[in-house]
Amino acid sequence: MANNKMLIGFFVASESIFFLMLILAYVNFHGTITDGPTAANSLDPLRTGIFSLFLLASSFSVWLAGRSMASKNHFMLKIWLVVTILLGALFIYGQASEWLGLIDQNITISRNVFGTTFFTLTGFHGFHVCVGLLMLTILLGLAMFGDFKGPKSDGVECVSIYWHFVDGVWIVVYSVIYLWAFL
Amino acid sequence: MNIWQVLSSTWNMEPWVLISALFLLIGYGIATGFKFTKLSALFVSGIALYVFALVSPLDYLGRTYLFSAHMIQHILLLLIVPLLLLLAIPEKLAKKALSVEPFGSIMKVLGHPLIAWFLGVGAMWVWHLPSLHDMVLANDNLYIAQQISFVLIGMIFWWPVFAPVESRRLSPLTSTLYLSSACLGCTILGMLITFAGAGLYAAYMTPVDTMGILPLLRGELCLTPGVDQQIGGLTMWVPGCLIYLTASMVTLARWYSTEENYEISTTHYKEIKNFE
Amino acid sequence: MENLGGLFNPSSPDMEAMTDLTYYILAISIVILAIIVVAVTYIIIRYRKTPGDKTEPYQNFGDTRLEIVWTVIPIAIVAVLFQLTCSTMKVIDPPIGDREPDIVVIGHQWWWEFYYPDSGVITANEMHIPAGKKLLLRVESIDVIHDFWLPELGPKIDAVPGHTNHLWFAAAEPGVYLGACAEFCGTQHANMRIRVVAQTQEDFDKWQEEELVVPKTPRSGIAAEGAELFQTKACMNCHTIFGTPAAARIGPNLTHLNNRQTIGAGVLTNSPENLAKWLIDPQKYKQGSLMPNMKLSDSEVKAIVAYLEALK
Amino acid sequence: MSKIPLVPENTKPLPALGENQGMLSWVASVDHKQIGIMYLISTMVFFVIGGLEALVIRMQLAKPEFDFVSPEVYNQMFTMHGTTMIFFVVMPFLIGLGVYLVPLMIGARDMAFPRLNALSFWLVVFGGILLYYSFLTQSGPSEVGWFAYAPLSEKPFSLNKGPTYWALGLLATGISSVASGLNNIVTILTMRTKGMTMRRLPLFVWMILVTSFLLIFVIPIIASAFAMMLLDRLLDATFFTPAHGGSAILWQHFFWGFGHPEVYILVLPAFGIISEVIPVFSRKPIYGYEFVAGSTVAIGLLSMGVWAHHMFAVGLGNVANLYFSLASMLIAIPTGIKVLNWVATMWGGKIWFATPMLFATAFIIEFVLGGLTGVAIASVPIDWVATDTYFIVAHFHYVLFGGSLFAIFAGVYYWFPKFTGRMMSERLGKWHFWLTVIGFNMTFFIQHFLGLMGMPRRTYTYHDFPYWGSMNLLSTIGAFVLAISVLIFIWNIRRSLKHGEKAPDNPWNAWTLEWATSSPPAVHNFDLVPPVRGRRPLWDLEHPDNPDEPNAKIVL
Repeated sequence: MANNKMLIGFFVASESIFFLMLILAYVNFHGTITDGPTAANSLDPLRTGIFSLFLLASSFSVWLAGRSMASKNHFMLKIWLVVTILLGALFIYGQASEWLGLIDQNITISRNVFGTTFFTLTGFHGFHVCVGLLMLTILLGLAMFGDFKGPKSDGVECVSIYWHFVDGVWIVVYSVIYLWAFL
Repeated sequence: MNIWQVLSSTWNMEPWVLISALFLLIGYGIATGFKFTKLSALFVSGIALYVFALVSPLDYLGRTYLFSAHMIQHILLLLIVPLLLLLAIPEKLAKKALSVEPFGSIMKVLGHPLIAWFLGVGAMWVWHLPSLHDMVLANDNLYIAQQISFVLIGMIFWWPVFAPVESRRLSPLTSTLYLSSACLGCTILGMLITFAGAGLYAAYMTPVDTMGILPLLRGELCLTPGVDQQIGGLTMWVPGCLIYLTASMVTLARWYSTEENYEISTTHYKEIKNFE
Repeated sequence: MENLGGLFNPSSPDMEAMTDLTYYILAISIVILAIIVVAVTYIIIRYRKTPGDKTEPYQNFGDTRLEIVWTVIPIAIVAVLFQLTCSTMKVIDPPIGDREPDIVVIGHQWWWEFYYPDSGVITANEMHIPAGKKLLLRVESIDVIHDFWLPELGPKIDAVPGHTNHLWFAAAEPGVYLGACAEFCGTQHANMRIRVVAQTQEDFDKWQEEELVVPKTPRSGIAAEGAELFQTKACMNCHTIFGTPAAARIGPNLTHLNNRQTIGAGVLTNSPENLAKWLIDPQKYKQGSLMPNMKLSDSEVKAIVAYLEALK
Repeated sequence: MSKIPLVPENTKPLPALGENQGMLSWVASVDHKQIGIMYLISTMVFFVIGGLEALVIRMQLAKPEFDFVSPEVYNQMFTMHGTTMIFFVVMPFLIGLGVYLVPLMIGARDMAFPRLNALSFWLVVFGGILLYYSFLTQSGPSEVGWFAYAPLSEKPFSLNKGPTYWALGLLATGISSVASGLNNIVTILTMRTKGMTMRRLPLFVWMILVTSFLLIFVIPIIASAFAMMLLDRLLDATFFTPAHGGSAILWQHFFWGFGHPEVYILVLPAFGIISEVIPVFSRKPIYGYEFVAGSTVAIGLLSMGVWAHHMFAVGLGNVANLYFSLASMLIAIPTGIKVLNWVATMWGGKIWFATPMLFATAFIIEFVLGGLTGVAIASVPIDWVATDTYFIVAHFHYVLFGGSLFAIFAGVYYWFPKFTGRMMSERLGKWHFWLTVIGFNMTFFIQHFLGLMGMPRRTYTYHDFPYWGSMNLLSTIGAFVLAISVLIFIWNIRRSLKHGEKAPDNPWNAWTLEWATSSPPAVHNFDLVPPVRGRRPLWDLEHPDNPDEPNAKIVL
């Protein structure tokens, strides 16, 4: 059925408007901060950049998982799913430690508009990554029970569309928050 | 000086514009055998707009005084001129050209919707980064590069939707998505420029008033930097967006007209009637 | 016929332009509405189904030419409306340039503060202006969004915290004009009224001088008790009285309260009796107002009223 | 028997379709018809609640300086009235009607995602409960208006929990709306029966499709704004608090970026109802089908670029104001096309003025009036006169009551026989109609003048200026007439459910597919989907000699 993929396609389109608004809020306040923490003086683009690479790589691995399923290679499907989950989890670990570091410096959501917009934007993105991880884990579980015979499965394809989307959003978020600050 | 004097004295016959236009016209003529058709009319009007955008007061004012003039020029060069030029390419010619390597594979890469989209929307965003824009205004060579890049990138952007060869086009529904998301990209930039405080682009705040027309612009025409920037932002936002939307109406109409037609034969029809 | 007020009584050149525009556009609208109503009425009478008629009417699917006609006509109407809009805008909202405002209007929950930068006058809820002069107001807010609006004198403009607005403002003739906050601003949005007193230039100058007088604090009698209470009963935490330590700007400046016609942004008319009632229980007359019930005894109220009355 | 596979294949049996499970069959149902009915019932409940709130408002304003309720209660009433009517009455009603009718009209077995459909419905209920739960909290529900302008809706100006519940409730319904939008789009694009091409879709389905696109692209705007508002209120974030570097205007941009398209979400499906009712009762096909459908798309697109006409008084600058003014006026053009096409459909017909048609005819007049005042206030100077006054209240009630609600009444009378298998009483229906028309115009027409005379909105009291008291009293009396008409309507539904005349399958002799099945439809919708070879399949069946598309090509 093409229905499921169409649903996830429009869902992702709808979600992208949601993120767009959060990004617009960030951009709107970018130039207005007069004192307190800003992206330029409190973030480490290199460290986050490295963790971002994990997320980018996970997009690749989930694509490979789809390919394995298409060629009915169930073993590799499971392997690539595990790899994807691990890479996503690493990214979340990176983000969590970044948040903790900032909170240690008393940079919180209520500190100023940078804190507000930064934590909201990255927080909602992180939440989406976590949801994606949950779905990938379910897929892995189903794969363990041999639910995906291949060569096609809406489940795997839909989750990977979602995962690519989450990844794409991060590219924009990273560019807007980290790269823009250091241009 | 009044407004008419300003408009008549700021034409700026830059040789590179005229030479490139002539070159393109002759090239097109040779390729199509100098026959006057609907397509060649499109091409000539495209070139005419190209020349107009670059030699008319739009160019002069946009480079020195008015962000809004720059934006009109920008929309012409990025969205309208390339579309006209692209539509003017005959299908046969395009097929022939695409079979020539490496041109064919280059277009395959550049014409990939993702790449074309990012180039098209990226050109709009990147060239309007305040620091870059101010730099362009100060440097003539960079300025020429910018204008040429607009036209080229514009053609690449329109390629997936209006490529002369149908097999290179996206399906109608995907093109609609392609165009409306690009529209969104341009809308957001327009919105940001419109609602940002005046003085986003420092060069237009205090232009070097060589012509002595600043009092006219600021006073009589009320084009203060804030208003000027708002008009510029709205130009990108509204007419810019309308171009994308009109194009996506075209793609929607394509979809609507190619839609599958299930019909039921008249004989069956009577059968059912009897059954009822 | 009695005066209806608002749009029906334009009292400034700007408002006249806006009224004309409104009448034009409403007239066009009424004509369009009438065409539709007549058409529908005609249809109801003419094309009603006759009982017993089982036949179907002629099946008409549309006509592209007609569609084009009724697309083009509205476009033309919209063009006219927009042209009218633009020309009116040019009249009523010319660019400010670098002109300094004549009056600064500051919205508070739920009263208005007016500050005259040239003279330094600060007053509340009652704005005096010289008639026949085009003034520039700067409109600000201290807390939430309010909206400064005199229905007979011109456009309304929001008072937005963190964002400054300007408004051209005039009254053609001397007189008292009533207005109100137009943007919902909380519990007592309804009682956030404005009185504009337009005066001749001489009267206005005289008023300004009076407002600038620093009154003497009464030294004896009940009024002196009131002065004492004003400083000790926490009144001074919110209000200003020139010539005393009270200089807070949370509530209205009370130095020349006597000159004003109302109390509580239009809740009560200003008289010693009403002032006493107000002091005893402001929440009774303006529930939710930021002026608390100070639990004053009757004699304390009397003393404070006497004090405020004595400030001249 | 015909050999053509006329029933859309039912690949998987759906759960909980057992017929005699009592209440459980409703709670657990994933059948689009049951869910649709539940939508309609729940909106009726909210309609009564919202109506009572309106009566409290009108009572308080019946005379100058009245103290029927306290200012807090008044402010809570108008906040809840607006929120309820928009998010829990008109929107879910139209969505619910779509849920019931879209699969039937396109000849499908069910929605594309039946469980998602059920989720959508229960989320609306959940959202409503969250919203109304705030009545039980210490300081009552939100009192900051349905627009909840920051910073009034923020700490420290609203310390009560009302706005928090308000935002949470609306967030839940927002998610529900996105889900049903997605469900509708996929259903309409992929589940059409053979022959039901996009150019043959019933106009109601077209309108639902465009509305669904608006839903999925516009609701996320307000969802993110609600998220930011909740973060502000719960975690002391500073999005909309100017005192801490936030922006009060940003909220307005977000709110109206959603809020204006929302108006079209509320009115486009109503246009769809009217576009179904008018042709059937005029006995003619819709005039200019392509133009009615195309203008819907145009309205949908334009609606997303006009929001700041709600903000002319905010001070965005004249260039921006004029742009939004022009864009807003442009919407009049596709809307006008629609109205004229409806009138042209009636022209030359043989019109049967049954109750649905009465409401549809009144709709045209009331809606045109609301639309015209809308064009007037799109002009910036007129907006500066009228905004935040009773003129606006009158304007949008003409659009949302005179428009959407009249269409909803028309739709209920029209489809009630299909839903229940019983006809509604025509006699009570006519009473309902005339009382509604009288009450409605009495309540709201006078408010145009009140607004122009200078009466601001959202004020719990007003001075006794000349005529204000009597005009407001007239308006209040009108509101009570309306209340009586609603009582008659509810009584009519109740009575007709039990004692109504048994309805045939196609009582109005209509032409779309939902009338081809039994009344009420079987659980599986159709035994036999009639062939679709034109826009009016049942007309084609009845008039084989005069089909709509005589040249339809022979395939198959």
